Formats: sequence, C-alpha cells, structure tokens
Amino acid sequence: MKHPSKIVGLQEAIGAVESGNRIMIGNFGMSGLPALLIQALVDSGAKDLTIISNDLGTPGKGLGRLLRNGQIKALVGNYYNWNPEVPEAYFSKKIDVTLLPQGTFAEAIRAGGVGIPAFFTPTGVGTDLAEGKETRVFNGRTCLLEKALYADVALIWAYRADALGNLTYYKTARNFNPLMAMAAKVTIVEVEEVLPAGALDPECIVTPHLYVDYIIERKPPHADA
Amino acid sequence: MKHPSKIVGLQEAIGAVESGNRIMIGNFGMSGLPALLIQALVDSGAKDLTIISNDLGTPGKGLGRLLRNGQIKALVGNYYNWNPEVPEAYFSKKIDVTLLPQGTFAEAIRAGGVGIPAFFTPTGVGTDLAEGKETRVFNGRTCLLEKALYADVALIWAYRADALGNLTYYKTARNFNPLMAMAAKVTIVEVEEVLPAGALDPECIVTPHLYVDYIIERKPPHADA
Amino acid sequence: MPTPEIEERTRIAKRIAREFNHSQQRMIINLGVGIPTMVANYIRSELVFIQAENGMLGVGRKAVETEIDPLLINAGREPVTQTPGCCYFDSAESFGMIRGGHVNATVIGAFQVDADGNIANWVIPNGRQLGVGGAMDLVSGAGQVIVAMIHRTGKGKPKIVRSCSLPVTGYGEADMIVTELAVFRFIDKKLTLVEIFPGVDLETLRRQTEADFEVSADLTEYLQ
Amino acid sequence: MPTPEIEERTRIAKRIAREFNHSQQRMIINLGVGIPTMVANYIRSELVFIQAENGMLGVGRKAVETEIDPLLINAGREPVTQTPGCCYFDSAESFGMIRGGHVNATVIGAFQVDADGNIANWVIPNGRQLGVGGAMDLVSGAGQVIVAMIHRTGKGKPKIVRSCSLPVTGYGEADMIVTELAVFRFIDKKLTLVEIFPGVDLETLRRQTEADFEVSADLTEYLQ
Repeated sequence: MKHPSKIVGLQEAIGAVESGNRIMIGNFGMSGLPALLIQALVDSGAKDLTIISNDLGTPGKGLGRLLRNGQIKALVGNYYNWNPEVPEAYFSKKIDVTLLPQGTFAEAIRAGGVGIPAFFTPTGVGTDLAEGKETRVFNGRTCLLEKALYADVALIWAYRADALGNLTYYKTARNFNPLMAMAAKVTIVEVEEVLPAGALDPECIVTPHLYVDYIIERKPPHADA
Repeated sequence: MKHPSKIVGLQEAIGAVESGNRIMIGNFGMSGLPALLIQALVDSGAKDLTIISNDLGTPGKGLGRLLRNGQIKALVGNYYNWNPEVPEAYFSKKIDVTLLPQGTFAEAIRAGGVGIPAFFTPTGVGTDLAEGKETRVFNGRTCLLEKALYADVALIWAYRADALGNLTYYKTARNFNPLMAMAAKVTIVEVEEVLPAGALDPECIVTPHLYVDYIIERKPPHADA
Repeated sequence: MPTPEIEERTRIAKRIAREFNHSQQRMIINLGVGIPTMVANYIRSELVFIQAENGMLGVGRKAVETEIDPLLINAGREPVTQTPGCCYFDSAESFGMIRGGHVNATVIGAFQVDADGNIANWVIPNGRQLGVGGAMDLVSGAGQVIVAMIHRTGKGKPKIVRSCSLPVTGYGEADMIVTELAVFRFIDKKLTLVEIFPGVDLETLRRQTEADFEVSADLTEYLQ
Repeated sequence: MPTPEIEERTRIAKRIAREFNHSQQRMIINLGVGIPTMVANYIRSELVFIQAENGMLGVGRKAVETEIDPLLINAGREPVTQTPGCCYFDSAESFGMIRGGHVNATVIGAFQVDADGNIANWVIPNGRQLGVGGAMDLVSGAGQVIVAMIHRTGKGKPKIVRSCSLPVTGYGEADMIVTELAVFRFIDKKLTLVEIFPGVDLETLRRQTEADFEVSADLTEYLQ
C-alpha cells in the first residue's frame, strides 16, 4: 500500500469540523496562528463551537472573527484582554468562558495528548481560578487537581512539514501548536512549505508525523489571508 | 559579570555526589550512558546511593559496576533482567528495588522536572505494580495515582553541548537523558563535543542550558572508558 | 532448510504482517522482542511505521555489519537502521504516544493469555526476574493488542488458559492471538477462533487450548 | 528631558537590574509587561538570561525596524531579538521551567501587594477583564518574586496594603517590592523597608504605604 498524501485543500480539511465540536487552535496573539484554516472555519459557518486557545486575537482579527461571526458557544483558554469583545460577550452571558493559568492550560493540553487524565499542580491555589477544584498536599505544598483537555479537531500552524507530516516550528510561533497536535482526534496543520520525507533532520523534528492528519501548504498569494 | 565555564574536570563534577544521595543516570542499556561519569562515581566510593535509571546495565558493565562495588542501597527503575545480579541482590534482601512501568517511570521523572507532584495514569491498573496505589476513575477508565521522581544529582549523556550548556542528543541515545536533566538539583552532562554559544540551531536544542550545571567533554582517549 | 520452530515462528510473523499490509489506514505499530520483531521483515505497506519505545518512530530493518551503530537500537537492544522521515524523541514523549492512544497496534509475546483477554507477559515469579519494560504501558495504551506466540510452552502446557496463573500485565487488553496453529480474535469480548492452520483439526486445537473458545461462523483457513 | 514618571519607572527598572547584575550565580529571569520589561535594558551581566513564557530562553533587546519578525515576540507581544545560545520550546516546556523552579526570578507588576506577601496582579473585577496570562504560574513557580510598581495608584491610593482587596494571584509569594520611593524585602515573612530614596522621609513613606512595615537595622539609601 502506497502512502497517500496528507496534503489536501482547505475545504476538504475543514470538512473535519462539525458544529458543536471542541476545536483547539494554536496561537499566541498573532504568532503561530493558522490564518488560512481560521478563514476556512469562518467560511464553513460551523456553529456552537468550543474554542480552546490561548487567546482570541484582537477584535475582528485572527480568532476574533469567530466571535463576531457568532460561531462560538464556549471558550477554554488563558487571556482574553487583547480582545475586549470576549469579556463583553462573557459578562453579557452570550458565551461560556473557562480561564486557566497559562502553564496549567499548556500542561492540560499536553496531558490530553499523552493519556494523562489529570494531574496535580501548585499553580493557582487559593485563587478565584481554584474554585471548586480538589486540593491535596504533596511535599508540604497544597496543589490543585487539574483535568486534561481534549479536542475533536486541532487547527495548528507549523513552519515546515515533510511529506509524511513531520513538523518543525519557527521561533516563538511554536507555542501551543505541538501540544494541540497531540490532543485532538484530528489534527490539521497549515505550513509554509512541504519537503520530501527525509528532508527534515530526524533530531530536530518537533511533532512526529503520527499526530498529523491533514496538511495545508500556504501559497504566497494567500500568505496574508 | 562574565559567564564562568561550566566545563569542569571529572573530579570536580562528581564531587557534587554525596553518600546517601538519590542519583538519576541516563541510559537505555548501553545507549546514552555517561560512561566517564559512571567510572568517576565508582572511583568516588560514594555509598548508600539510590540509583534511578531504566536498567542497571549488564553484570559488571556500565551501571552494573555500582552494584558490584557495593554502592547501592536502592534502585528505582524499570528493567533489571539484563543484569541478573540485580534480582539476586533484591531477592536476598541486599538492596531495595521499586519497579515502575517504563512509561510511568519516564513520566514521573518529567513530572519531577516540571513541578507536577503527582499524576493519574491508566497504566498498570490491577497489576502487582499497582499495589498500595490510589485509584480513581476518569472518563470511565480506572487510573493509578503516580508520584513524581526527584534526584539530588543527575548524571546524563548528550551528544553536543554549547558553551552555555544547551544540549542536543543522538538517535536512540536520547532516551531518559533530557528528562533527568530537569529533575535533579544538580545536573552533570558528559558530551562528545562542546561548541561555542550560538553554534547549535535554536530550533533543535533539546535541553536548554538552564538545566545544566556541569559539562564533561569526552576526549577520544577516554571514549571507551 | 529452516527448522520446524523457525518455520512456525516465521508463519506467525507473516500472518501478523499480513494484517498490517492489508490496512487501508496508516498504522503506527510497536513490536516486542522475539517473534514480534520478526514481523518487521514482512511489512510491505508504506502505510506502516514502526515505533520503538526507547525513542524512535520509523525504525528500519536490523543493522548489519558496518551499519551497526551502538547508539541506534530498538527496545530489545538490537542495532537497527533508520528510514526516511524517521525521528527521535525522549522516553516521556515516546510513552506519551503509547499512553495517549497514538500507537495503533502493539505486537507482543506472552507467557499466558486467558479467556477474558488478560495477558501475562512480564514476569515469571521464580526469584530470578525483576523488570517490566514497556509491557504494561503498551498493552494498556496501544489501539490493537496482538499476541504473537507459539501455542504451547516448551513443555507442552497450554498458554491460552482459562485464567492467567502468572502475574497479569493488563486486564482484558488482548484483541487478537496468533499462534502457529490458529488465529483468535476477541469478538464481543469472547475468545473466538477465526482461522485454523491446514491439517490442524478442531479437536486437536481444543486439546492444546485450555480456555474455551467460540468458533466463528466465518472460520477460514489460516491466511498466508 | 524624561518626564517625572518615566524617570521613576526607569529608576525602578535600574534598581532591579542592579539586583541581577550583582549576582554571582547564573540567573534565569522572566520579566512581565510594563516596568519589568524595562529591566532588560539595564542588564549588564552575562550571567543573566531572560526567559519569555511564550517559549524562549535568551530573549534579546527589543527589535527595531528591519529586525522586526512578527513570529518572534515576547509574552507582551512585543517584537524582540534573540541572543547567541538562545532556544525555543513549546508552552508546556516553558511553564515546566517555571513551575519546576528552574526560573530564578520573576519581575512583575501588581495592582496590590499586602503585608503577608500576597500579590494581586491579574484582574480588576470591573466586568471588562477576562484573562490571567502566566501570572499565577510565575508567582508560584519562580524562585524570587520581585514586584516592580509605582508606589501608589494614579489616584494616589496605596498599593502596598494591609490585605489585598483585589483577587489574589498568589499567596505569600512576594519576596521584594521595588517602587520609586523605596525597596522592601520580606524578611522572616515580615514586610521590611531596606532602602529609601534620598529626600523621602519615613513619615511620608508610612503615609503612602497602607501596610505596616518594619524598618531594617541596615536601612540604606536607595541603591542606584
């Protein structure tokens, strides 16, 4: 059996998303954001989405478009002050928001990827974000029990892929992308360039190909979509 | 303040180990084993050590020397059938041994490094290795609570270091080395080669320098020590 | 001429390789020591990738002579080669793949498998063994668990038993058992004979198999 | 001429940089947004390395003009440069460093710090804020927690208070407070004045500081 290509068109890839899904999207502000995939998700009109991401961009930009387009039911993430439309929607009870400390958020996504359903962490003990969470003392320090995060689909960005789907990243655009690749049932990656299998240094591959289902190769004309 | 060199002699490095310490040592069989550091540890005569490693080499070779030399009080690890002197010492009650499934062992070392004191895992439920461990059901699946592992000193191998102590590895010799670098108070690395700061690709550094305290550079005459 | 034992072990390995070669899906597989490692020799599909739990995806064939690099080994400590597009990672990442359900199948040897799919393959409590390896992680984490083993012990005792008497590695984890005589699958949790080797009759098979088993309505000859 | 406010903010940043420049130990530090980021401008020691929690160790100075790469930013989303020997990693690795105690110091801004070392710096519950960032991870994980802030709010209210009225980020985590008027340390868990700016008298300082504080027997002038 020949290896079929993972490189597909945007429509085919985004077809993996259904209304009501939990979607992880990689980014830190505008760094490491899969811009074409987000455009395709906006165009798809999928509704009632739970978006799991660090932030929601800025008003009407990047992930902010999903909110303006009324596609979001709930958010799980870390920092929404860059997009004041998020607090506004939350405090007017239009969407649910679950905030997690950034490190807990990252670790919970990794945990989802590596089959760890829950872990204890000292971060956030006693704060408003600890409300309702179980505590336990380890080595004299109180810790919170935090649960893993999972998604139906992850939309991520990477710098380069090889034909098998191995990925490398670029500077601080790496952020949550490799973690989300592991934690979703289907992972779709948007890359700048696809190279032949074997072209990436085996010591430098960050995301092994087994985590990647579909690859979108950015073409220069779309680069600033 | 100028950055002082982390490159030291074997004697100075191994001086960080005291009798009674918990020592992590990186290896999988003979792959990724810090051979010079182990020789120095044998020569140091430090006693009552708890050795945390995947295996204990083969009789009288690699880590096996520490057992013959009577330096071991306890082992925490995964697989000792490659060295029959370990079961013999254990069943004749000369040493303590704590066995962990290999993935749980790896995850527990990482957890120690990243400040996660305990985590739940589905591995090993109901088996002899689950005895005395707390269980809890997550997503319909029974899991065990496993605790993080910590060490006083980690002795690891890496392929290359830069002058700051950033590390890269080589093929399957990577194994437990990067994990142990994070989980010990003092990390000593034995490398094949030290390059200037900036010579390693920032995208390919596996162990960032903040985890590394001392560097031993292997010289060809000692390579098969 | 191969000895009968080598012929039987090869048969098992080929049968399991066939399973993977016929998959239409990409398969990430992990192979234990012994017969499982032999499976790699018969993989023909580009969709199949071998993971070694000591930190590699894309394991190639066994290394010979000048190819041998003592730092490039599989989990059985055998020198191996790499394939294009392979990559290396640490042991936590490696078992993250396994525990996280990203490895589609594991092929393992076993001392015993029982009618409930329980597997005993990590220790014989004889006072001389002390080690678990990745066995528990693999049987609990991998998608399909395929047991590859000679049907009976060297002393002629059944290895497919009513209930494991040896320490169990994982409960209810076996999905398929391939021996030199037959192929069983757990269908609706019931041990079910699905293929039988030419010349082996059902009565003989029942005698050599302590566990009761169902016989599939679609029972076929052992596929080769 | 710098405005008085810029002069005050610069004074705070320089004082904290001095703390790091005098260290004999390698220091891995993380700098929050605002005054903390300015600290980087005054670091002179090769022993100090800046970590950005969005995934970088070895952050260089702010990027200007042609250096700007939108994919290379610090946690405040400002374009930065890299230093020789820097490296990049994912967010779980980054916070592993922080939670695991491998980051020696964090410099953060705050709305309030109280006499028990509690820090409130993540949210003002005004119905317009919804975000925590890495604040909780940093105050609980980093070795030394250094609070950099103007002594009072824009409206003249004390920020060093008896007990935080705003939602707390971390309990008992503050180790040092540096304002434009004074430097405090928590010594034996007690808020203690250790340096005072020339021309500021103790009575004035007490009026502008709601929390009671001890005065160190070794009280000195604000080091510059």
